[in-house]
Amino acid sequence: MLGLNKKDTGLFIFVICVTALAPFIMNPFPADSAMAQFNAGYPDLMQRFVIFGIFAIGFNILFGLTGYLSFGHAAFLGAGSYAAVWMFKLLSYNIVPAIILSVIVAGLFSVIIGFISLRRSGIYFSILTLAFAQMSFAMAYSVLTPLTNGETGLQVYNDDPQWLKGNGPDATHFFGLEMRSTFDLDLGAWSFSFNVGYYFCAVLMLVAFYLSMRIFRSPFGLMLRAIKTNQTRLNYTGLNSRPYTLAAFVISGMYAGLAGGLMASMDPLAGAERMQWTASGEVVLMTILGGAGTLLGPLLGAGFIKYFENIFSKINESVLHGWFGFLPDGIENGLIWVIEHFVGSGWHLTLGLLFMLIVIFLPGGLMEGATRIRDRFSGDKTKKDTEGKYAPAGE
Amino acid sequence: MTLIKPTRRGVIQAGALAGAGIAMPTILTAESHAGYRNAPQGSTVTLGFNVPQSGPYADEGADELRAYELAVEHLNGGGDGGMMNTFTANGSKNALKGNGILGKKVEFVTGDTQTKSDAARASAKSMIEKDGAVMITGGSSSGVAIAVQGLCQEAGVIFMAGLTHSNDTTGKDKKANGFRHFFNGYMSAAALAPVLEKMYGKDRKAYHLTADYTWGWTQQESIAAATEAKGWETVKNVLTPLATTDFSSYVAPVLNSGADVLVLNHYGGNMVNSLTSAVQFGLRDKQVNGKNFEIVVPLYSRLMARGAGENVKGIFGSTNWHWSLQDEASKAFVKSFGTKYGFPPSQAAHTCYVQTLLYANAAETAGTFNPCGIAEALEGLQFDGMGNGATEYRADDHQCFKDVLVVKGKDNPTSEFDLLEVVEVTPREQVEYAPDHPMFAGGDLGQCNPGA
Amino acid sequence: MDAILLQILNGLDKGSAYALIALGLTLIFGTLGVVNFAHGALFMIGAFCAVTLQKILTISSVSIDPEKKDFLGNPMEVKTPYVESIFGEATGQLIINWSVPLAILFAIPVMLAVGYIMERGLIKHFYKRPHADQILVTFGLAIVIQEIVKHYYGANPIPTPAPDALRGSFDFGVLLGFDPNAVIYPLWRLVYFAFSALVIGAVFAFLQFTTFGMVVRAGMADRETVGLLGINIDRRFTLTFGIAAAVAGLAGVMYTPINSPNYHMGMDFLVLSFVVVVVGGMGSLPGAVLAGFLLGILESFAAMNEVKSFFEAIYLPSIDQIIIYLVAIIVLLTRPRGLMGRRGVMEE
Amino acid sequence: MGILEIQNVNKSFGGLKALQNVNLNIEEGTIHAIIGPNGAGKSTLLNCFVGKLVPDTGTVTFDGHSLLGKKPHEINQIGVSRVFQTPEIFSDLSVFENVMIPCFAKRDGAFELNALSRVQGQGDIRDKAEQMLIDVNMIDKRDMIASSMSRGDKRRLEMAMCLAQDPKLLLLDEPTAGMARADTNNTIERLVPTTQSSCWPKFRTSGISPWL
Repeated sequence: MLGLNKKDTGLFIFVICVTALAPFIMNPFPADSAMAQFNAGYPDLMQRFVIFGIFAIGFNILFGLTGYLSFGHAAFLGAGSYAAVWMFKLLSYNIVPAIILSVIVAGLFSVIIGFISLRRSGIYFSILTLAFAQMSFAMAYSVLTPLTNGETGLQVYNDDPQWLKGNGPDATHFFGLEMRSTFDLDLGAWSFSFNVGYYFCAVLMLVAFYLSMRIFRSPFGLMLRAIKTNQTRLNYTGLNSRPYTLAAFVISGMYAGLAGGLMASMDPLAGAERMQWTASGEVVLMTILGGAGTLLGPLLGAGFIKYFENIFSKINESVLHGWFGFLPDGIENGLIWVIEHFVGSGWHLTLGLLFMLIVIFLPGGLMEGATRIRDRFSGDKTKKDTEGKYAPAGE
Repeated sequence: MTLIKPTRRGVIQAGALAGAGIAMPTILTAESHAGYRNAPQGSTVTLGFNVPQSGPYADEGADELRAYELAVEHLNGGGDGGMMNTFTANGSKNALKGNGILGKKVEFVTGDTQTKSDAARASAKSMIEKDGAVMITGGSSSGVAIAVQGLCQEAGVIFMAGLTHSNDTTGKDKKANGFRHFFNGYMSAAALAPVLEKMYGKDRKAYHLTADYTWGWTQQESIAAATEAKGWETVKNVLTPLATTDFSSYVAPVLNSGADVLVLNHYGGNMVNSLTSAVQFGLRDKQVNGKNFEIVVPLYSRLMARGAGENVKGIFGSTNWHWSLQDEASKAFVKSFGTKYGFPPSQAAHTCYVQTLLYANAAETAGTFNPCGIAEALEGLQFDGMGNGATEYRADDHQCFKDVLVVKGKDNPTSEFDLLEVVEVTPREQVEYAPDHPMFAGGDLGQCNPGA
Repeated sequence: MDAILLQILNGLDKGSAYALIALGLTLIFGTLGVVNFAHGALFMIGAFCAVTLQKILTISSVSIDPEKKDFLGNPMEVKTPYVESIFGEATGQLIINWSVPLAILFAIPVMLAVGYIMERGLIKHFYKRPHADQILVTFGLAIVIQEIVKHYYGANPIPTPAPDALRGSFDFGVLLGFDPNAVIYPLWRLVYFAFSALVIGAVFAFLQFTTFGMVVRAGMADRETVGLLGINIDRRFTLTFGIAAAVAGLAGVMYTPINSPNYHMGMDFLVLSFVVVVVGGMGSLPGAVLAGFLLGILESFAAMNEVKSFFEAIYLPSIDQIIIYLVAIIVLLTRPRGLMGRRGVMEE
Repeated sequence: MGILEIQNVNKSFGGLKALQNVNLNIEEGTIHAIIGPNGAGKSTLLNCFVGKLVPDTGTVTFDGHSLLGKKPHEINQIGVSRVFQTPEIFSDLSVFENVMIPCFAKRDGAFELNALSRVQGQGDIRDKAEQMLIDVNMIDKRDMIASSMSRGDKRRLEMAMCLAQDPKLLLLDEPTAGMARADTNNTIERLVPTTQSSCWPKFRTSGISPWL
């Protein structure tokens, strides 16, 4: 189907189903139960899952396939966001021109940075991309304030021109369909939110995922993988690796721009921190954590990190008391004292520990974990799957 | 936020879809018809405390959180009541009853802003969308405050700003749903300038080091204008990158620039490091133009000042509130905070505590949690007994006007908390400005948004 | 002229911190082939060794002074450090006063132990793993270390002053024939520079003149061959890691009086130190030192008002914001492997 | 006029003169071997043909094109393929993919952004690669990951990759070193027919190679 082989079609249908049913899957616990804290099915976080999914899928096309580790991809995300917010300021809250422009701007930006940075490889390439991104961040935070609104972040003001707005809505919309519209469904104790913005992002994420599958299975993807394993041989085989890497860089930059544009479309504010090295580092971590070079891995990694950031950081002492209130006081306090270090303001600690545990025990990232579980259940441990899975993160 | 009201048909279809899995689901629509976003259901009301828990301001965030928990305890009738006993609104006793707000028990959710506008907005959104918070408060930087304030305006909940000092928060970025109790750059400058004139004379040449982002600029602009009005000359203003950790390169040229005062428009870690560098370079031991060289830190944070150690001794600055104030309200607050946590509260804790009580009181007087009702109750509110003397929430820009403290690093601290001494309480009239003052112009409060 | 001299001094000073961190980082790259994102955390641990020693020395006996009142009006607790009661007040205060230099003695064994545990417990298993895995695991470790420190010491900076005798500033210019007060420089910063030069010199001498150093250098050149010679390279690599950790730690200890340490200072230096290492050239020790000082000095010059206005005139405002990265880009584009890098190291 | 002409080529590394006034003229359809002891400059000479090194002076012309200053992929596209001394293959890819890549290079040139077509759908490429694997007797290994093969197999694979491009000039650097005897013979059998076109195998070590 759609030019995919049977296995990929299966995977794609699986992803479509999960994304479509996410409002149910993310909210497994009744809304009033103690476990509701772990529910992630509210619009903002679900949007973030798919948006960062797009970002990571794109990054994986560069890093997972060619092995070029960019430490500056956040710059494209930020550039995309700024472009989108400017479209809101100048034209209207319709997100279509905003998203188109954000992809174009990020694409152009990545052509320039990629063209220069790809003259070097290995860590030299990483540092070049890092340097460009950090320069963009520093300037967006200070000198470029007229363009970026600096520390505060670019946002839409009432006195902005918005030439095409007319009587259009006062919130981001897709030809009148507001991104923030949410339909809440209560089923007994359960509550599920269906948000327009989420489904809009989800559709684009599926398109992005589909394109990434096609790229993985294309001769172009084959060349990219060849670059990762032996660039010298590729050159002596008559192929010019530079345009291939540049194309991969620009494609992943455009994915980042799309993600940035969507972020602004869901929440029309673009902050400079989006370009900081920590933001670039985050997408690197997402990709490696999920499993670089795998199709599904980046999505998993993005979901994993965003889940921790948004859910674990919100568990505070009083929530813990709510959970363990039934225990005798001494045990309750002891238990809370221990757990407290890992949630709330200690959520970073949990994240750091999980990074270490995953990379120590699952060298191929979360995808390797998934494969192991599947193999355990199917009882077929010898089956080697060379079509769907490529060597994990490489140098 | 406008929600699509599910039509009858839509509900039935959705019910049929989901009903396949669950027998006889009860179908309700989440949104009550209260006419505003996140109207509290049942016997509780949820407030969202959005503070930095990681990053450089984590300690300040932790102190804010302590204050919020104390405020919630007091609102729910626990503890000794703190400033609830001294707080008077519009000349009469406050409307708080110690049974929660409007009879609903106060619950809260917390989140980590990470001092990044993106993360802060994500956290605030999850409080609004997931936890049903009807008010968001907190924060320790202006960028975050402005970002979250904008979000709350769109979402239709009230934002009670925490520590934010930029003129823009109630200037060009003011919002109808946002309220600031904390003072701002202009007020700091207006309070500080007369004291500086008195201490250091009219004929001074000032060299400014300024953090190169919005807050730094507005702070520098304010202080330069105020001191120039007193006859000072601004020799130079040098912008320092946010990421600077070692300020030696910026401090080194100061001594030979002809200036005899150094103004450090820095906050937090930047302030600690630039002040430390300035003292290391021996600036304070020197004489220029026949006068002692002086350093000024317009915005003090006691928590951060601790990081600079002995370097703060004798250095002037301003602060929103200090625990050593001897009015009844401050004493009551310090007592309940100190008894609970074992150390005195910071100015960030104070402003957050006060904001929570103000919100609760506004809800009580308005008789609703509807943001528009609350805004109406807060606008023009005259209150006292909150540690800052008689205060007004100005309707035009939602900024509190109150006395401003000028403080000095204490020469002989008696304890680790005793770092600053209040040298002057600048009366409110002196720091007041017109709503259309050029430094605050350009903004638009807009309409209050109840979100539904 | 005096302004330039001042900025050169500043540059050397910043440069020494960069160089010390980068030196260890490139040593770990070169010998072990590991990308250590936890190296900034080692620097931070070093700084907190000084903080810890200060805390240990000021562990106090508590007595109640009914005369004084604390902030709640209760009788105040008066603390007398045990050091003062044991050695007498004057000696005790002197010891506390000199806690930062004393912390060097404390930090060396601590850092060697930290390095040993890190290498044996974690890094060892990652020699053959891809760099991406190394980055992820060491980054995770850095976060964990950082959070632990934050938990015990809080997020605010903690003042750790230099000894009184070294706290003032020093009229450096007079020595060189400038007018008095023209070039005044903090004493402790001069101490920091001298100390760094000493440590850098010691590391180079160690690698140059000892058998151990020879094996390490050989290992940097060709790990497999040295392994084949039957030399127990692994044990030596463990020690190398320990040395790198100790160098970063010492840099941290001595840095505390310059800027009060906080839990995220390691992350602040991490990116910068990678830039330094790469500009110097992967796996080149002299390169790391050279690049450290070069970037330190250029950064200082970029902060000068004259330089800033010059660049503003050619439409490059706020040059000090971007100078480090701009220099990195220029160096890497003109010299493919940094200033002194070797072919083939970390190029895949 | 030969297909490959080398005139007065000099190359020195520092003080060491690796090549001194080398002149060569290779006719189409012939097989040549270069022999010499270690360090004689054989590899240096080869490197000057494929763009890895640029001679200090002299000219290298192939089929009317000067090779000086050309990038490796450009030289390959003119028709020069090289088998390396230590096998250079795409070790993370399957054997079949390894052979497909040169087929793509032959068909599509140095760069082609065929990001949305499918490898599966490239019938001509697949047929050609399959035929090549049959020719070198490796069809049974087509789905193996290249790195998991023996050294001899890797070498054969590399040769298959070069042959798949129908090069006008084939440079072989010790093509049979490390191969089992049978494999060596297979290789020779496979090579002989191709020499009808212009191939120029090169053997570095004397003695081992049965060609000398």
